[in-house]
Amino acid sequence: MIRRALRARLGSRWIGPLAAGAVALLAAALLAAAGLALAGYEPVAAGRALVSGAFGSWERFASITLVRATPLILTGLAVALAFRAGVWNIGAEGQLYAGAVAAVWVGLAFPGAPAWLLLPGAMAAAAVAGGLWTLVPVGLKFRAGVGEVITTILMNFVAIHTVAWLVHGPLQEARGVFPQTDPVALAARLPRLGSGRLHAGFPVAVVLAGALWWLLRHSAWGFRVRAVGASARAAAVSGRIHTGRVVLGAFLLSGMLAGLAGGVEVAGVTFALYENLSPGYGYTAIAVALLAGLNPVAVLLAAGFFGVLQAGAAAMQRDVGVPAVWVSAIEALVILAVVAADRFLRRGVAGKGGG
Amino acid sequence: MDAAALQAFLEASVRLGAPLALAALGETISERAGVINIGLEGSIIGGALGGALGALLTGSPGAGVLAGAAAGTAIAGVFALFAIGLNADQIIVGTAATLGGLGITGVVYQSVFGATGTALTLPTLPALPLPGLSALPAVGPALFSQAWTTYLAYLLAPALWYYLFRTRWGLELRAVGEEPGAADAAGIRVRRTRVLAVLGAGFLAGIAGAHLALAHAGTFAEGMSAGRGFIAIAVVVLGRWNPLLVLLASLFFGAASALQFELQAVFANVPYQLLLAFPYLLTLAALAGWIGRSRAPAALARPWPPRSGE
Amino acid sequence: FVGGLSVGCGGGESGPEGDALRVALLTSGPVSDAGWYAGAYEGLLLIEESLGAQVSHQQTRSPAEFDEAFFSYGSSGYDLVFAHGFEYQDAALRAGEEFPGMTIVVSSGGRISENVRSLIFRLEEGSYLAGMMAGGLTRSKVVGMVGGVAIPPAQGTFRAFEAGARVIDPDVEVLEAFIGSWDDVAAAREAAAAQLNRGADVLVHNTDAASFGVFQAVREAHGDEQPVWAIGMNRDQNDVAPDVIAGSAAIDIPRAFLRVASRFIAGDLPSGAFDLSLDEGVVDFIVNPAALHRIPAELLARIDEARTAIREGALEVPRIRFLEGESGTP
Amino acid sequence: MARPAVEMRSVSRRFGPIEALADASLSAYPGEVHALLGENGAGKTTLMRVLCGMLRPDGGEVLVEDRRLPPGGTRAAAAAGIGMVHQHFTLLPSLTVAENVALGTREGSGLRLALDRVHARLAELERVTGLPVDAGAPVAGLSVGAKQRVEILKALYRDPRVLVLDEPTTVLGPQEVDWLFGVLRSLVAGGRTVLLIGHKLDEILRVADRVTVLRRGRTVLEAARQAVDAPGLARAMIGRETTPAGRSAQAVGGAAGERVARLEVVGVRGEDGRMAVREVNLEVRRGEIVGIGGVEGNGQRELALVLSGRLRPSSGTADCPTTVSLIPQDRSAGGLVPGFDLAENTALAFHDDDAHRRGPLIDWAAMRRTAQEIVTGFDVRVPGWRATARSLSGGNRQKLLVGRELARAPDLLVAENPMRGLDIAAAAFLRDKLVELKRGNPSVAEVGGAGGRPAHAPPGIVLFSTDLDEVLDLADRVFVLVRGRLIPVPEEERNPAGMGRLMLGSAGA
Ligand SMILES: Nc1ncnc2c1ncn2[C@@H]1O[C@H](COP(=O)(O)OP(=O)(O)OP(=O)(O)O)[C@@H](O)[C@H]1O
Ligand SMILES: Nc1ncnc2c1ncn2[C@@H]1O[C@H](COP(=O)(O)OP(=O)(O)OP(=O)(O)O)[C@@H](O)[C@H]1O
Ligand SMILES: [Mg+2]
Ligand SMILES: [Mg+2]
Repeated sequence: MIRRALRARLGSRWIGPLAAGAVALLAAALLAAAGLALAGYEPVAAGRALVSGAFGSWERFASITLVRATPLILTGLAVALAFRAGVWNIGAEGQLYAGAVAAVWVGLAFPGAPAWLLLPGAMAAAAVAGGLWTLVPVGLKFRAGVGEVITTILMNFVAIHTVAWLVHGPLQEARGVFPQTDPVALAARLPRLGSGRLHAGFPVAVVLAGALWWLLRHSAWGFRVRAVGASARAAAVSGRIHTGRVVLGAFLLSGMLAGLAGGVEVAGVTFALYENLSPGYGYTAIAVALLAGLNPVAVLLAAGFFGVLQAGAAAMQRDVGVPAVWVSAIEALVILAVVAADRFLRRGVAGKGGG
Repeated sequence: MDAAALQAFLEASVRLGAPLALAALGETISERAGVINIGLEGSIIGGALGGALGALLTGSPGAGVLAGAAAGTAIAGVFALFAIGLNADQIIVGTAATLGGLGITGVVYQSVFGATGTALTLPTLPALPLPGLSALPAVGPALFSQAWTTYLAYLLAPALWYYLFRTRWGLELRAVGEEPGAADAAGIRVRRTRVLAVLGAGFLAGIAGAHLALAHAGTFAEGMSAGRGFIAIAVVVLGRWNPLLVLLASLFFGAASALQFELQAVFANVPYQLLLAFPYLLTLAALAGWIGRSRAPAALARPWPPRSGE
Repeated sequence: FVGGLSVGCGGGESGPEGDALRVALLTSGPVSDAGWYAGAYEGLLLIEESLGAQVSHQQTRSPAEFDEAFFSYGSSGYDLVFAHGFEYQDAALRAGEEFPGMTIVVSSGGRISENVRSLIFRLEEGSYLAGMMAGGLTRSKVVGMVGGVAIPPAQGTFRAFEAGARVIDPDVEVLEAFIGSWDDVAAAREAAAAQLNRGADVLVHNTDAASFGVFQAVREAHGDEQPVWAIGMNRDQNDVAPDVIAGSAAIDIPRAFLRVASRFIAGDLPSGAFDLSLDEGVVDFIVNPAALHRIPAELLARIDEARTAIREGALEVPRIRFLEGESGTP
Repeated sequence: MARPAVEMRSVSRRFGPIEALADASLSAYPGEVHALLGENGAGKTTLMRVLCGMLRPDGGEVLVEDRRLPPGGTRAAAAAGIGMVHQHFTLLPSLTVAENVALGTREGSGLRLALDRVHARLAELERVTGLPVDAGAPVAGLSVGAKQRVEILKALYRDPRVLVLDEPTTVLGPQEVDWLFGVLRSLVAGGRTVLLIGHKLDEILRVADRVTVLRRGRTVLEAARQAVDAPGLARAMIGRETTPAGRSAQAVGGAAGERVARLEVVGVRGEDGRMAVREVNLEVRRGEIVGIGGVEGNGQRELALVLSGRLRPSSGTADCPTTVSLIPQDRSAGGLVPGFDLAENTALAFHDDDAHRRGPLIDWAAMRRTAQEIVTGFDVRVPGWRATARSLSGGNRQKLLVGRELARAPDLLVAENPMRGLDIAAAAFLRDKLVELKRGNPSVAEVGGAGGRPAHAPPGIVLFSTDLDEVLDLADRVFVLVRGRLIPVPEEERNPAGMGRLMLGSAGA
């Protein structure tokens, strides 16, 4: 009793969990270091490469880490929005591809158009295409009662193979040789910010994250989305919410955000459409969104975390020669450590037990 | 299609469907207990490498299957530790398990066989024709002249069905997946049930991986699971969390994939990329025509005990 | 925080010898594939060993990482970057402009510039000979080809293979399938099984790790009365399945890389594109010694004849030209 | 007296800042029905959840037959012979009744689930207790009352030494309550112990041998039945003198106004696909209370949903006003979102109301004000302003929900058992509110802020209740709902016996 009161006064409710969280991260670092050392790599150098690869200089941070984070922010927002509405959209990957196709198509089809028209046009097309790609899951959900988890997974595979066909067929570069499209018109590319590779897609993603956060929190629409996600039954019984409409809207908008991610990726980074355009952004996005607790602003941090991890891991390959397979294993370890730390913290703060 | 072609097509369907079935049956149990393990892919690839190494070391593919099962279980164990032990989010931990499984198997493979890998030829699981049954026309050789791991899938489906719907343990497991609170109130050990279900799923996913390496490919290659873990999760939904239907759904997906290869041979001028999309489109069409709604276990992906304040 | 860490960055000062040649390799698949990427990595190690170069490798996972990798190597002062696949070509052109001091060699690249070169392996020549072998071995008069992704270099080897088979037997039917992946073993196995089932009795592949699936299918279909053959590609795969492989159309990638690096040091790396072919010994068709006794001597003789003809330029093997500006390209 | 079967000694338990139990003690003896009483939020449920191992107490100890129970384990509690019927359901909707009953028992201890044994024993229980159950039916399709019967059977099935029932009677009809009390008496006659929670004092006092009263987490009274009476208990619970419950104003009578809702030959299909409501004709006018009595599961849910415009009828026509308040039957999935805080739960009803928004944005300040008005107006005991609905006690959830729905200033109010789970004071308060509301008293309509409607236009009220006394006390016009048919109760039958006859008569028809 007394100890309890004392501890509460000293605020040590934070200290225990913080320590546990730190221990989790430290354990992961030690484990990774031990593994690397065993395999004959320099663990300290690897750690340094990891950090400097992500943060080494402002230019590096902007050109690599933030560029990597951008599609994860947009797809992370897509997933967060859908999950908030109780829509299990696992299909951000496919929707991203749909968006990329549309953006590239616009960027190629109107070479003479001015930038103020072409770029927004391409981005809008990307968003619309991403939204349209959800229509099959939406239709099956509403008409046949098929859950979206399976349909969106299947549509991802369909998207990937369709893109493969497009770059071998209708959208193939004019020479008809390689499986890729021609680069899009300059007017369809996102402007660069500063001297590095950072493009305007990043601030757009940040603004969208803020906007989505604000809308979810303050707008009637956002409230309806949250209510339907938290309890569709209670929302319906309140008599003020059309759950079907809310679900439909959130699904489409989620698809649009993911589509925009694809558009931004081609307009800001690759400039052409390729097979394997996405290294699984749409799947990583699920982890991003959940790590962020489905909070759009926290999605920025979670996406940044993955951006840092991947940028740093690539540097570990280049500078220390740690093979890519190690990199995946270490990424997994870091994710687990962060999750564990997060659990310790929350558990501690919420108070033990709790029914 | 003539008889020989039909038979070959059926054989391919079963070959492609069997590993899916093994993994999906395990996932069915796990999901029925309320745990979605998208780290299944990690257990499959772990099983493939475990199977390969086990078979190489002992020279016996049977021992390889056991080693594969152990590897799959180990990866599922890490998942269980975080997702159930620490109550962390199942999807995030599953993502890490997939990433980690692919990474660790690569690390082990490269430590054993060198950075540039090796052309591995493994002792394979022989086909065991079942006397009598394998002589049936067309379906006989396809269904009943396979490696024993395939028969394991056949046997598991009804066994798991019986377990789920006819035994006390199965009832308790379903209760844990539907209403962990109610299950707890009834004195059922929710976490223990979930951990066991996840480990069982990892065990079967490991066998699925070992089957890929030892009964299907005769080799190990990095990333050879090629997304089958995710397909298996979709197959569980297609099979409505019912082991018998899950087996059928796996074979259905196997058949759709096998048909795709036949179609490439027949329609040489249809772009092959579109044919590759065919199994997925066919599955979507099947779902559209699949009458009636199916419902996931109510507590799927919900941690227990519920996190307060979230 | 960011500033404090920048010391470790870039690897710019981490090079022990400031003037050592710095060579990097980019692959878009794992170098443990015992195939296309492994060959490149071996080449990189050979360069390190023979030329004392400082080397680095990165496996990229998506087009977005291409620019980033070039950017990283360019900004840390690498001299020579092998980008092992056509997919790098656009990013290479961009990086070439940004880092004029860096030379980029794109394997099978289709575009070139001042400091972006294309290294073209004329695997078609080996594949043509492999096709002859297939045409001579087939009894069913059906041969099959299992590809990963239909990219021009892969399609080129298939066209040459077809031509080679028809030289021996004009009536040979040729089947073709792609699995959409370079390393899905199971898919390759089923694609091969489907072709065997349609009567093919000699199969060639152009995949990577997935080739084991083709060999496995062939091995299972193989019978002593009804022999079924496989043909290896990209590397000498003869000892992977000695019982069923007739031979391999192979590229000696390490040797090619070493040659490029040596000429780069010597300063006489040809501008634009350069082919490495049968003539340089970089590409060849290697008959499997273990199968030699089962192959008709007269077939072997015809293959040798053709090899000489190709070397001497008397025989031109069909190929797909993918270099921009090259005659005969679209 | 013999040694107690259950002894709880100064148990304490906090939820964050809330001290749910401060110093709660309780002794219950073999052979007695022991009533546990207290206001909403007093800690009754928490104390019982500690007893059956679902909650770990912060302090104090629990003894069962003189043996200390290890804290926080449902299995140990069950092994010690404690069974509980929870305030909310703990049934699995997708399972059948028999499977639910078998869950967690050692029935068919081997591999096979001996469902036939369960069926047999259920049939036996059915015979002994006189309670019909369909052992093979899936629970999802059962009415709330039937679910409660299953919960009770499930507890009885385990043959507990100590049976805890947390407000079991709220969803039972009068005959079922009599039946339940009969069963409880026969249990204690066999030497068992029953712990019973409830808010209707006269009902509880009918069956209890001893009572314990909790106030704000502390035991304030423990006495034998003979030593207490209802007013004394109420005083102990509240801690001060109270007005006796109910009858503060004559409810029935007054001028009915314009028509606000009309149903014409309405039929509604239930979730199981069968017709739950048949050929119902009904008109509701402003300023009247239409009372609909009947046993749970006769179509109340569906009829309420249709009346309130939440569900389209399968046949016939329904004319409903735009603003309809609904207090649904199914509290556990009905009106509140468990994870939302007070303002958010208020916003479910008001987020698109003009007074609570600025353009497309929600005016959260206004929303919090409304939430505050509801909380003060209905005396909802909340742990804090950010408290989620989940953290409220059962009765306080109900108060929040009722308060919100009344605050909408509706044209029509549809309420299913609105008094359920409310303590005496709250129930009396709500009764008065309903009467005021129908009289068009502005003080009630004000709660919702500017509804945009003249505050004096009273709504029409449709009150569904399983409590016939409640209906008779409040309703201007009375109906019974039997198997989906709405039967008007003529003036001469306006008494419990008459209504009971009507319900039976039509059931036979
Ligand atoms: N899980 C929880 N988290 C936070 N607070 C809780 C929780 N459960 C109960 N409480 C709080 O503890 C107090 C006692 O609740 P309890 O449910 O025991 O009351 P009760 O006597 O059963 O009331 P009722 O008659 O309304 O059912 C209430 O103030 C409630 O808000
Ligand atoms: N009025 C209501 N509206 C919505 N959900 C409710 C309501 N009442 C109960 N619930 C649900 O019941 C579940 C069980 O509540 P909890 O676990 O807090 O038990 P409890 O505190 O014993 O309940 P109670 O307070 O009713 O005694 C909650 O999670 C919530 O979903
Ligand atoms: Mg209670
Ligand atoms: Mg309570």
